[in-house]
Order: sequence, then structure tokens, then C-alpha cells
Amino acid sequence: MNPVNYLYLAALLFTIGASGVLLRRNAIVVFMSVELMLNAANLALVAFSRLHGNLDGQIIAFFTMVVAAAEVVVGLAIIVTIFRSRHSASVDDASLMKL
Amino acid sequence: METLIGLLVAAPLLGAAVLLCGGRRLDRTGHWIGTALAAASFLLGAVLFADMLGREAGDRTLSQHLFSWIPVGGFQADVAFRLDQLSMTFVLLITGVGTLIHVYSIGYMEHDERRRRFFGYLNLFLAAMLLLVLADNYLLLYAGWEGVGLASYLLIGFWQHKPSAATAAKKAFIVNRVGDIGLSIAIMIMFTTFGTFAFSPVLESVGETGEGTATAIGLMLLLAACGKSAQVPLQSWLGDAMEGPTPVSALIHAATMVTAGVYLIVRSGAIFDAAPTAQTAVVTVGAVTLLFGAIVGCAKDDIKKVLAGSTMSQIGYMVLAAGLGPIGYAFAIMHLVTHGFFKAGLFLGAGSVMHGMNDEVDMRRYGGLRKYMPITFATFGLGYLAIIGFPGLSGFFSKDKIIEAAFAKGGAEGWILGGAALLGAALTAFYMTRVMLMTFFGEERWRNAPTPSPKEPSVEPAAETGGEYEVPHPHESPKSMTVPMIVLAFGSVFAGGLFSWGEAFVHWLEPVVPFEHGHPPVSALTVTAATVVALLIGVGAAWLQYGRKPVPALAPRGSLLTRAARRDLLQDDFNHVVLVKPGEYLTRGLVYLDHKVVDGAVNGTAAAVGGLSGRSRRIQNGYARSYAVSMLGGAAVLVAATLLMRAV
Amino acid sequence: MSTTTELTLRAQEMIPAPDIEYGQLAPVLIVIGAAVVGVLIEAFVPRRARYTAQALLAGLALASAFAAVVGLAAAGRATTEAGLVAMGALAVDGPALFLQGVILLVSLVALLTFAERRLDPRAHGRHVDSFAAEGAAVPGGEGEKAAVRAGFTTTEVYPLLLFAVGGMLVFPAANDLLTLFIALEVFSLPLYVLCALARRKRLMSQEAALKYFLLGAFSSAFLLFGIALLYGYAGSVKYADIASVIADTNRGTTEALAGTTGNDVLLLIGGALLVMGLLFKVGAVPFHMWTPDVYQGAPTPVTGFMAAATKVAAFGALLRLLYVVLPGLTWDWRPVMWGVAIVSMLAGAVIAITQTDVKRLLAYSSIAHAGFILAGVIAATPSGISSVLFYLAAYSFVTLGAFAVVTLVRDAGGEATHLSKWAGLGRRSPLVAAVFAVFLLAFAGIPLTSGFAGKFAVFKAAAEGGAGALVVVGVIASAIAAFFYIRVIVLMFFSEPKVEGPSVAVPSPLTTTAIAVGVAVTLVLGVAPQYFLDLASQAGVFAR
Amino acid sequence: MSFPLLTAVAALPAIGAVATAAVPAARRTAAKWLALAVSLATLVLAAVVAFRFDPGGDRYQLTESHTWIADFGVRYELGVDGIGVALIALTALLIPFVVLAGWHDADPLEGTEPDRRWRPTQGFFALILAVEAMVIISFAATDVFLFYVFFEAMLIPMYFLIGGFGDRAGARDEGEAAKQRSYAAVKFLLYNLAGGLVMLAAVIGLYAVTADQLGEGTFSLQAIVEARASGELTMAQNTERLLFLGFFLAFAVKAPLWPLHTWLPNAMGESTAPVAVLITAVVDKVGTFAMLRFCLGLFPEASAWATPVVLALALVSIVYGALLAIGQRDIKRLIAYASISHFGFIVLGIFAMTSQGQGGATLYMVNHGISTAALMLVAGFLISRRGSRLIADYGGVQKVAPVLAGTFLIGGLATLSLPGLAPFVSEFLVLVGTFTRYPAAGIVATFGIVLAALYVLVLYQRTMTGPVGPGVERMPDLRKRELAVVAPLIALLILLGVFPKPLTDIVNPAVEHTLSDVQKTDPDPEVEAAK
Repeated sequence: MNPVNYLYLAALLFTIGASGVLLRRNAIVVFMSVELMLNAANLALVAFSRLHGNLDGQIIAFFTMVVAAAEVVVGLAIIVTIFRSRHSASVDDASLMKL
Repeated sequence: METLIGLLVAAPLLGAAVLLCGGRRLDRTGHWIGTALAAASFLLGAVLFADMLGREAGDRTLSQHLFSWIPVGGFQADVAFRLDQLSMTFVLLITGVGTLIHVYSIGYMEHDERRRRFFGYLNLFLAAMLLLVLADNYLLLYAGWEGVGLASYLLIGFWQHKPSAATAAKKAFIVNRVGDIGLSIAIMIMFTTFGTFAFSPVLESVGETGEGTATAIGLMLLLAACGKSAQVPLQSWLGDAMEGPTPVSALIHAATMVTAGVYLIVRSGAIFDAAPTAQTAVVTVGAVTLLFGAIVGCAKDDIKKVLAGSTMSQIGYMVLAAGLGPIGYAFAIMHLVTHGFFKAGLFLGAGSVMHGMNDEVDMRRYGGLRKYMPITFATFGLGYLAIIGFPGLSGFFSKDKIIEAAFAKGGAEGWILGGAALLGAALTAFYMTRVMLMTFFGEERWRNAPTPSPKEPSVEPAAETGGEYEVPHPHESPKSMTVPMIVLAFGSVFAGGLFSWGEAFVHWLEPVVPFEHGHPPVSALTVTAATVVALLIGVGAAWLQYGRKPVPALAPRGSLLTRAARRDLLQDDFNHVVLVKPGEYLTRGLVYLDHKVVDGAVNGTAAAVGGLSGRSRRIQNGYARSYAVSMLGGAAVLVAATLLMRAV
Repeated sequence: MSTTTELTLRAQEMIPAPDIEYGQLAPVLIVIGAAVVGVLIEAFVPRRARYTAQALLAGLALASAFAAVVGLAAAGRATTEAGLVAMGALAVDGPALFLQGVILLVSLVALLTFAERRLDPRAHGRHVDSFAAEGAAVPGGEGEKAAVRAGFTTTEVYPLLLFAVGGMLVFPAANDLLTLFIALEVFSLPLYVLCALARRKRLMSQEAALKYFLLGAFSSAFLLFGIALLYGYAGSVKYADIASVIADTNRGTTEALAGTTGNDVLLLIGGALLVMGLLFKVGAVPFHMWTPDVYQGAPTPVTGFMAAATKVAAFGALLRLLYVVLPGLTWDWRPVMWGVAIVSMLAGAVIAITQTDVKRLLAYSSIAHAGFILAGVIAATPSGISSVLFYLAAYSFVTLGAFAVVTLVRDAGGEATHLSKWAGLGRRSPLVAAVFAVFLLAFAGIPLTSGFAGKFAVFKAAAEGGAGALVVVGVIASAIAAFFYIRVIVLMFFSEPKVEGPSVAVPSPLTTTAIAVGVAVTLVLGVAPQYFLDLASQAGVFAR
Repeated sequence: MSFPLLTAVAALPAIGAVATAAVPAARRTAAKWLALAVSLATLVLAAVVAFRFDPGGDRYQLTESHTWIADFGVRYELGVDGIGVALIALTALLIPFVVLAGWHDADPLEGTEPDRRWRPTQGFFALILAVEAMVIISFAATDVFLFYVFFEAMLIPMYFLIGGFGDRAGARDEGEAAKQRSYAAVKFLLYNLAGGLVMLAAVIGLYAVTADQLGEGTFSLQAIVEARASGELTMAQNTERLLFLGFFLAFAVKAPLWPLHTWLPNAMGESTAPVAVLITAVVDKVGTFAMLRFCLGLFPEASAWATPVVLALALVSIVYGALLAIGQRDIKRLIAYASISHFGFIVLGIFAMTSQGQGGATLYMVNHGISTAALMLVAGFLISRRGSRLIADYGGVQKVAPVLAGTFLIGGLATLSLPGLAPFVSEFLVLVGTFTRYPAAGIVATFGIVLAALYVLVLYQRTMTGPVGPGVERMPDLRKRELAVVAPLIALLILLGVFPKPLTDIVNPAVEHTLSDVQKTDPDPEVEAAK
């Protein structure tokens, strides 16, 4: 099938991810949505790689996964600490600083 | 010889400097120094006068260029003097009378602890006045002009602890400033028109410019003259100026300074000759003022204010004469000189009376003083005869000539002016006789305490009589005061005759002040007769009013005119309504405006930005997700904008 | 033959053995290497020795890296010898070296504030720095108390710092999108962690970290997607290739790609997303909202480092992107940038007026300054580039200094950052107040300070670049901004000190040096900026 | 390379400022003497400048020129024409009196012995010297950028002087006073800073223009003027006008010209008398000076274009300032508004574009400096005695303190420009210079002299004359130090009023040059009078 469709899918996933970030309160879920966005990008990269017939896209995808993993490490660390000190993983609860 | 001219000014200036900076250590000797320097400058004047007589009429004009004052581009103002017959006349008058009054003040101010400063101011005045009449260009004249203004300010307000005095001084200065606008604008026009403002070039080339310019300059000069010489409409300050010590009134507000306006007009004769309109204005002002002053003089009970009104009116005569052109100039000056003598004498007399009466100025509290102060009575009497123009005395000659000239103006104008002058003569006779009768004749109204006066707006508070009334012990004044009075009396008796002896005075002035014989429609003799008649009417009326029946110790309410006249014909009320009040409202309004609008705009802007800030910071609500929204939105806008850019 | 083997075959001939110019990569390698060593130290060196070891190592690494940069510059790599290294992944050229130099110096100074341990009162007889005793422990919990008692300190901050610096070094030099992305993450992740490590006010610190992390990840997702699109557009992620594809006219290689390759929509959207990712790091409106919270919450030394170094790195990358990749699109991105710049300048200045916390105040001022710098970026001329470089150098040191001063003003609760507490500081300790005033005046762009020179350079470039309107807006914004800088000065000097007001801690030579350097640079760049302007203008050319 | 005299004149007080600030807290008096010594030394150097300056010589003399910031085309270029010399002399002349008059203004309040680190006294005098240095530089700068830098930088020390050392006689309680002070200081700073920033935009624009047309941008006044003269540099009409406005706005704020004046009364009212003198007599002069040197020099056409509006504003300032002065209750605010009126005259003279007008304006700057100094400082002495700025709190002072009253009167008479005192010369020149080209304006301005008489004499009457008011009874007369401040100023007023020629000789050639910049010549008299 026409690989361009994969792009549409990627865009869709990206949008879903973005809206997830905006709509969900739980930090974990928010973070997962971000991951989803990253993977959407990955998909797009791979699709383009296929279209262009060169490997750069795929290579980048690999890198992205690694980065995502790293992000998970840091991210979860932070979220967990917050959770332990606040007993809540809600993003909105963390709003001491404003104005 | 030229070099002496500068010294004329320098001497009194030095005196002023020494006395004002000298400090207390000069308190004992100060008045002698002041008098000596005044006398010195009089002697210098005499020497120069002798020298001047020594040369024939053609080249009697001396001039001295001291240094270049303000040289900027085409604007070249020099400190240079010009001593010709006209200025010489003034020099002698100023220094002569000035010296006398210095002498007089030694006695008069004896008990004032600030006498030193008083003499300092007097010297300052002499210097400024001499600068005024000796200047050879209008700017330097302007300097002297303001200088005398300053001196008069200081001297009127000499007793500054009296609020009335301080106010009067301020008023005098400010009204004069209004006049000064005229002088400075006149100078500006001269500079723009002729590129200079020195006397000779301007006066010589005034013919080359249009009548419009000449008229403009003339009117501006007239404005200046009105301010300095207390002519309508800028006359209001002179009456209040009587707050100053009497010698000051005699010297500055009778003999010399107030006549500066006449000097200015006569000096600028050429300009007025080239501007008939301006001349008409001058004579109108003169005529109006001479009546105005006379009427005011008739109503006042304060002896000095009567004399002030009379001064106003006499200067009105001079201005009138000066406005008549060549047929009047010389007589204006002549009257100025004689007036200098007898008016100074009268003031000194008044001062002497007050001196003996605990500084009481209300004539209704005088009466029958002739036997207590004979010399004063005699000198004052002679002055009186002179001013009303009693045949044979100074005033007679000078005033009569002016009246003739007024008729000689010709046409309806001539009749009106002449009539005004005659009427003035009658009024003069009336109010001066009134003064004589109320002061030296009749019963001694000062013996018993004044009954508390009813609400009478006209009667200004006389000199503060502290506590309960103690009966004054009228007495003759010390020599230092009487001698000057006697000298001046001589002047007021003989000066006129001397001057008119074969028109000596006219011819003396002629080289600088053009002269031609006026031809009145009726014979000169008729005019003279008319004058005498007018004078007799005046005297008679006064005798009927104040000689026959006793003078009430309290002023009767009097007719509307009388009351108006007591209030100086409502001049102050007029100024108050037309100028002062609106001015106050204006300033208050502006202060408010400046605070609320001009400044408010600035503060408003600041406040607005602050408010904007306060509102917009709420966007930062602390919720990470709303931040994300703004990011997403931003991204969307960014993308959209980029695409849009490409689209268009 | 199956497509896969065909692919692998092609891959073999496509992927040659990479040759790496280690010499020219020295700065990056040194820093990263040191960071790794730092991790090992954490693992093996006994606790007592760690602080010293880490601090020394970091200092050494940064210094030698800076030396390496200088060496490269001396070797003409900045000008004549400029070129691409590591298979075109990185550029070693004027801007790169200049910015790397700045970043390294900034981090050196920042390191001093990191290592400061005289300010906090001793905990159980031990000097402590401004970082959490144990990052993982629950605030106020037993674990933390124990850690404090045990005298733990988070010496991991040094390796983290070094990692961040390493990423920042790469960021402005990155010459393909992949490197760009990796560098971004490499310096972002450590910063997220650092933000969470404040010793006092830990809840705020953690919150800052969370916000920063989530939003950062969010933005990098956008960035990545932008990368994907650009890749899709050009078929390559190398800047040069993309630029050439944009430039050349005969697009489309194969039928299959006709839909995507050279498809401007991809290009534009991709570019926009990419730029957005960078603007986020720069802290430009409307991607600025993390800045105040993070600046306030993070440990002040970290804030200082972040505020200074991140801006430098991000603007470097932005410059390269706009000048190397998208020059063909000048007419597309310029208007957008105009908008962003104007909004940033005004919003930053206006909102700052009503701030009540010093650190938030500085955060908003940094937003406004981002706007000013963007004005220079927009100039799209060599003088624009050099002016931005100069501004960054000037600004970063002022920022560092300012935050360093903030660390000194303390009360029982740690740093007293609420403005009301700064009242009358000028009476208590005139010197500190005066120094801070100098920094504020520099922010305000008063002549004879580096702030003025920088602002002038940028505005001048903008004006020459035909962005006169921008200059006018900038001027207005500076006028507004002046107001709140002055407000702080008034507070410090003209208002009576509070009785229970904060005290000014006497710092160790470390912070003192940091502040001194800040003041020195501020004044030198203000009075005699010529030398540095020359540097910047020489460094104003990108290698392609 | 001759000795850099101008740099020295500026550097001396700068160094002095540092030295004074460094004096330890205990040695307060030493700091004062040091400051005084430095200011006097500066005066000597300034005198040397004045004598080394040859009125017949080149337009700019004692020039120095070094590259400063090549990238911005900025040079460190100094040079003085007659106007600069006059104003540098004025500055150097006034500072010693300011120092002397402020001798006790920065002493710690009785009882409160401040801790070692807070040294207000040293700071006060150091700041004064710093201002002097910066002002002198900006009078000597012939490079627009250099000028701008110090034009702006001098705001900072002024700001601290106003806000840090307010008039203790000012408000009821210290807290209130402090509030008023910092409001005034902030207002001063922001007002001028805003003006300055607008100018910055114009400065940058100027660079862009020169860079565009001359190849490389320059800020050198002479270079630009020559380039314009030779036609190398031609500005588009609108560009020139915009740039002119940018410059003029900044100067109009500084001058200050209506309606940008509202900061002045606050600043002068709240600061101590010496600082007020510093503001109005020294710092503000930079504004009018810059109009003369930069606005006219750089943008002749635009200046001609703007003249009607500027004249109108000047006239408004004259009348408005005077009227508001009449309406004031606060002595210092009254003097401030009087100054606004006078600045109106200065601007009027400058834009009359005649040699009398501009010569007069220059003299006016000098004379106004001296006369305001005299009046304001005496007022300061008066206020320090009674502890109130309200006119209503005084009365009859002349009875208890005649010398004080006398000097106050002379200062006032100078302010209302009485002939024989310096201000008369300049005011009359301005009036004449205006009248020759714009008669109407000249006449309107002339009314200012009446209003001046009003506010001065009313002030004098209310404070000095009448019965001795409460709180005035045992007011001491001027002390030796105070007399030492006032007497020389008065002597100068009289000297320059009677014999201003030395000053005009220096100024005239410079004015001629300026006029030639704007290609204007004095209108010829209608009738060539018989000389």
C-alpha cells in the first residue's frame, strides 16, 4: 500500500499523544503520551526512510528509542520522587509556583 | 571733561556699594558718606554745567564711550554716555534735589536703626537715575530705567515689616514691569528696523521708515512712560507708593523718577514727530491723567496721597505738553523742573508736618498748625502758591505755557486739551487750597482722640498709633530738615521766572529739543487770564468748603464721585476684577491641570502598564498542562503563520 | 534477489568506516569523558573524598576543554580552517567555537557556585552545598534526616553538569538534525535532574523538575517530529543536503517520492516544529511558560547555569539552523520570528513589572532578553550573527553573576528570594547591593555596561537588516523593563531595612570569584568591548 | 600628541569620585575636604581650558580622537567650541559651591551613628564628582555615541543623589519623605531613560544611514557635518525628521520642555538644594546644549522644519512655567517651575536661529546656572534653618537675618533678569534674537518678564517681609561657609551682567558656525541707520 498512509497514521498518533498530554492529569499517563508522540515521529521517520530508500530514517528511529529510554529513566525517577513526597502523581497538584 | 561724566554715576554708585556691603560698622557714619557722595556728584554736575556754558550752543554735547557692553552679531550695546543740555538739566535737578533730600533724611530718619541702608538705597537711586538720563542708547537707558524701579521698590518697601509697605513696593515694581514690556519691545523694533538702538542713529533715520513702525515704537515708548510716570492706565501704583518714607516720596515719586517718562518722550521726540497717531495717544493720556490725578487729589484725606494725586496730575501736564511736539517739549521739561522744586518742597513740608504729629497723615486730624511750625508753613505755603500757578511764581510760568501750547495744538483737539488743562488748573487750586486750610488753619482737631470711625472703605489705616491715643506735640523740625525746605522754596519761587526770562530755558534746550512757537487761537494774554480765573475759582471753592465752616474730624460719606475718588476712582477694584482674580483662577487651574492632566498622563501610563502586567501574569497559573496548551497553540500559530507566509 | 539483501548490500556500500577528527572534537570528548570518569568516581571513591575529587575533575575538564577550544581557534579552525568533522555531523567553525568557548567559561564560573559550601549553615558540623543531601529521599522524611546526619551530599551534580555541558557543546555545532536532537537530549536530561536537587524548598524544586521535564519532553517530541518531516522533505538530515534541496529547483527524484520530496508543506511544517523546539529552550513567548517556575524552583546555582548556558547553546543551534538550513526560507521564517521577538520582548518586560520574587523576576527578564536576541537573529546578516554572539557572551555572565548574588541573600528558610525581603539591603551590605545593582543596570542596558553594548550591537544589526520597527519595539520594551530593574534598586537602597530582614552570607572565595568575574566581564564588555566584538565578527561565518 | 587636556578635566573628578568613595567611614570630614579640593582643582583645569581656547581659531579645539569601538564606528572624540568651553567652565565653577553648600547635607542624622559599611557622606560627594565628570565629557564629546553614553550614564549617579539624599526638611515623617524621594528619583530616571532610549533608536538609525551611504557607519559629528556639507551624505526627508525627533525628544525631556517637564518639580523639590542645583543648573544644560550642537548640527533641514512647533512649545513653557511658579506653595517647586520657564527662553533662543538668539541662549545657560544656584542655595540655607519648604511657614526673615534676605533678593532679582545682573543680558538677547525673525513670538515671550517679577517678588514678600513669623524669631543669619558660597556667585552675576564681553567673545564664533550649519543668517535691518 502507499507508504504515505503511514505518514497520516503517524500524524494521527502524534495528535493523540499531544492531546493526551493536554487532557490527562496523571503524570505517568502524560509521560506515556509524550512517548507516544516520540513513537509517532519514529513511525514517520521509518516511513520516510522507506520512501527515500535510504537508511537514515531508520537509524534515527533507533537513536530515538534510546533517547526515549533515557527519558523514561529520568522521567520516572522524577515522577516517583514527586509521588513519594506528595502521595499523588497528578500533574495539577504540582502547582506551588504560579503567577 | 568727558571723563567726568562717568564719575557722575560712579560717585553715588560707590556710595551705594559701600553702604550696602559695609555692614554695621558704618551705621554711625553711613548717612554722611551717602550725603557727601550725592553732593560730590552734584558738584561734578555743576562743573560740567559751567564747562558746558563755556562752549557755544552748537557743540555742547559731550559723549563718553566706556566699554562695549553686549556685542553679539549686529547687536552692539555699549556703555556710553551722552551729556547734552537735556540730560544736563536732569543731572542738575537729580543731583541737586537729591542732595537736599539726603540732607533732609539725615534728620528725618534719625531714629531708624536701618538708616545706613536707607542712604545706600538713596545713592543707588541717584546712580540709576543718572544712568537713565545720561545713557546714549535705549538699552542702557533701559538699564537705568529698571534700576530706578529697583531703588523705588526697595525704598517704598523700606519699612518691610509693614505688610502694606511690602505690598505697595511689589505693586509698584510689577506695574512698572508692565510698562517695561513697552520699552523692551520698542528697543526690539528699533533693532529690527534700524539695526541699532543708540539715540542719534535711530532718531536721525526714523524718517526713513514707515509711519507704521514709528507709531509702533512711539506707542511702546508711551506704554513705558505710563508705567514709570504713573499715567493712566498704569497709574495705580503711585498712590500706594506713599507707604515709603516721605523723603523718598519727595525725591523719587515727585521730583525725579516719575518724570522719567516725560524725559523718554521728549528724548524720543523725533519718533513721535514722525508718528501723529502716537502723539495723539500721548496727549490723550496726558489730559486724562491730569484730570484723573486732580480729581483723586480733591477727595483724599491722607496728605501724602493728595500730593501723590497732584504729582500724577502735574506729570499729566508734562506728558500733555510732550505730546504736543516741538511747541510743547521745552515747556514739558520746564514744568518738570519747576515741579521738581515745588513738589519736592511740598512733600518735605508734609514730611515735616508728620514728623511733628507722630506720623499722622490724616489731614482731618491736623488743623491750625501754622503757629507750631512756622518755617514749614512758610515753605509749604510758597510751594502751594507755586503749584497752583500763582502769578509770578514758578508754577505759573511753566503751567501757563503748557496751557497755551495745548490751545495752540489747534482745532477741536486744541480746545479740548486746553479746556482740560484749564479745568486741571482749577482743580489743582482747589485741592491744594484744601490741603493748606485743613493742615495749617482751622481748629486744632488733633487735640482730642479720634472717635472710632464707622465702616468707611475710603479711609486707609494711617500710621499705626500703638495703644491708646496720645496727643501729639506739634513742633518745628530740626535744621537738617528745614534748610532743604527753604532752599526748595526759593526754587519754587524764582525758577520759573528765571527760565522764562527771554525764553532762556527754551533756547538753552533748543539744540537738542526742537522748539517752535505755538499759535493759540486766542491771544496768549487771554489764556493767561483764563488760567488766573480758573485758579481763583478753585481757591474760592475750596475756601467756601473748608475755610468758612469747620472741617469734620471724620470724613463725611460724600457724593458718589467723592467716594469713587477716595478709592482712586476704583482703579484698584478695576484691576482686581479684570486682572488679579482671573489671574488667580488661571494659576490655580493650571496647577490642577499640571498635576492631573500633564503629570496624570505619565502616571496613568505607568499605572496602565502595571495593570496590564497584573492581569497578564495570571496566565501563569502554575498548571503544567496549561503551559503545554500554550506551547501547542504556539506551535499551531507558528505552523499556520509559516504556511500563510508562503501562501501570500 | 530479495529486497532486504539488496538493501543490506546497498547499505554496505553506503556506510563506509567513519573517520573521526578526534583533535577537533577534543573539547566535547574531554568534557564527556570527564563526566564518565565522574560517574566512576561516584561509584568507587569514598564519600569524603568525592566532593573534592569531583569538583577538581570538573574544573580541570572544563578548563582543559576551554584550552582545547582556544587551541582550535588559534589553529584557525574558527576562520580559514573551518569545516565539518565526524562525517559532517559536527561543524567546527567560528560560531561553534565561540559559543563553545562561552559555554565552557560560563560553566566554569557556574561550577564555582555549584561547589560553594559556606552559605548554608553547617549541618551536623559539616559544610554543605545547596544541593539535596539525598535527592531520592522524601522531603522532611526520615531518610532525608538520616542522609543529612550522615552528611551526604549529592556529588552527582558534577558529572551531571559535565554531561549537560557536553550536550551544550555539541548543540550549537550540530550539523545534522540527528546530532541536534541527541545533543538536545544529552543536555536536557541532566538539567531535569539537577533541577530536582535543591537542598531547601525541595517540593518546589521537584515540581520545577517535573514541569521542566514534561514540557521539555513535550517540546522535544515536536522537535523530533519536525526532524522527521524535514527528513521526509529532503531525504537527508544533513544541514547541507537539506539546504541544497531547498535551494535547487529540479525537485523529486523518483515517481514514488513526488508526493513527499521537495514538498514545501513538509518543509514548512517541519521547519516550524523544529524552530519551535529551539524556541522552547530559548524561552521565547509563547514557549516560555516553563521558565519562571523552573527558574524559581531549581537550585539557584543550577538556575544560573541553566539561564546562561542553555540560552547560549540554544541560540547557537537556532542561528545555525536558520542561517545554514533555512536561508532559502528567510522570507518565510522572518515574519514569524518578528512576531515571536516582539511578543517576547513586550510580554517579558510587562509581566516582570509585578513580580515579587527575585528569581521569577530574572526569569521574565530573561524572556525579554530572548526577545532582544531574536531581534539580532532576524537581522539575517553577518553582523546579525556576530551581534547575537556578543550579546550571548555578555548576557550569560551578567545572568550568572546575578544569580550568584541571589544565593548570598539568605534567611532562616534558605535563600530569601522574596523581593520584600531585599528592602534596605543597600544599608546592610552596600557592596553586595551595589554589585547586584550593576548587574541590574546591565540587564537594563545602561551605557558603560555590557548590557548596553550588546543591546546596541543587536539593535544596530536589526536596523541595518531593515528591522527598524523591531528596534523601536525593543526600545519601548527596554523602557518598560528599566522600570522593574530600577524598582529593585530603589528597594535595596531607598527603603528602610526590615528588622527581621535577611542577612548576607559571607561566601567562600568560590562564589566571590564567580561574582567578581561576572562584574569584571560586565564592565569590560561595557567599556572596551572592541576586542570581543572583533572575536564575534571574525566568528560570524558558518561552515557549510 | 599634545596633552589630553579635556580628558584630564573629566578624569580628575572621576578619579576624585573614586578616591572620595574610598575614604573610610570615620573620616567623613576628610572626604568632604577631598571632594572640595578635587572640585577646585577641576575648576583650575577648566580655567586652563578656557585660556587655551582661542576664539579666533578652529571651530573645535583641544581635540582628541581615538578609536573606541570600531565595530560601531565609535570614536573617543573630544573637542570644544566656544559653547562647550562656556558650559564646561560653568560646570567646573558650580561644583565647588555645590560641594560647599552640601557640606552637612549627607551627615548622618544626630544620634544615629551608621555602621561602618554604610558611608552616606562619602557616597554623596563621590556621586557629585561623578556627575561632574560625566557632564564635562558630554559637553566635550564630538562623537554622538560617546555623548549618548555619558548623557545616559549620568542619570545613575543623579538618581542616587536624588533618591538617596533627599531634603530632610521635606515631609512630616522620615518614612513619608523616603516615599516621596524614591518616587521623585524613579520618576526622574524613568522619564530621562525613556527619552534616552528613544534617542538610542535614533542613534542607531543615524548609524544605519551613515553606514548605508558612507560605506562605514560613523558617529563623528564633524565627519557627518562635513559629509552633509559636501553632499556625500544626504538623508531622506522623513528619515532626517524621524531621527531629529528621536534626538530632540531626549533633549526636551532633559531640558525640560513643556509638556515633558513634570519630573523636574518632583526631583528638585525632594532633593537637597545642592543636588537641585546640580540638576537644573548643570545636568539639564546638557539637554539644551545638545539641541544646539547635535539637533541643529546633524539635522539642519529637520530643525528648520520643526522650528514652529518647538517655538510654540518654548513659548508655552515660558508662560506656563511662570504661571505655575506663581501658583506654588513650596519654595523649591516654585524655583523649579521658574527654571522650566527659563528653559523655555533658552530653547526659544536656540530655535530662533539668529546669532542674538543662540548667543543669548548660550549665555542664558551659563547665567541661569549661576542665578539659580544662588537663589536655590540661599533657599536651601533658609529651609535648613526653619525645616520647612512651605512659603507659608516663613515671614519677616529680613528682620532677623538681613544678609540672608538680601542675598535671596539678589538671587531673585537675577531670576527676574534685572538689568545689571547677568541673566538680563542673555534674556534680552534671546528676546531680541527671537523678535528679529519671529516678532509675535518675541512679544509673547516678553510677557514672561512680568510674570517672572510676579513670582519672584511674591515669594520674597511672603517669606522675607512682613511681621516676623513663628519659628523665624531666632533664625541665625548666614554663616561664614554659606556666605562663602553665595558671595562669589553674586559677584559673578554682577560681573557678567555689567561686562559679559569676555563670554560673548568666546561664544559668538561658535554660534556663527552653528548658524552656518543650518544655513541661516541674521535678518538685515529694514533701514540701514546712519552710523
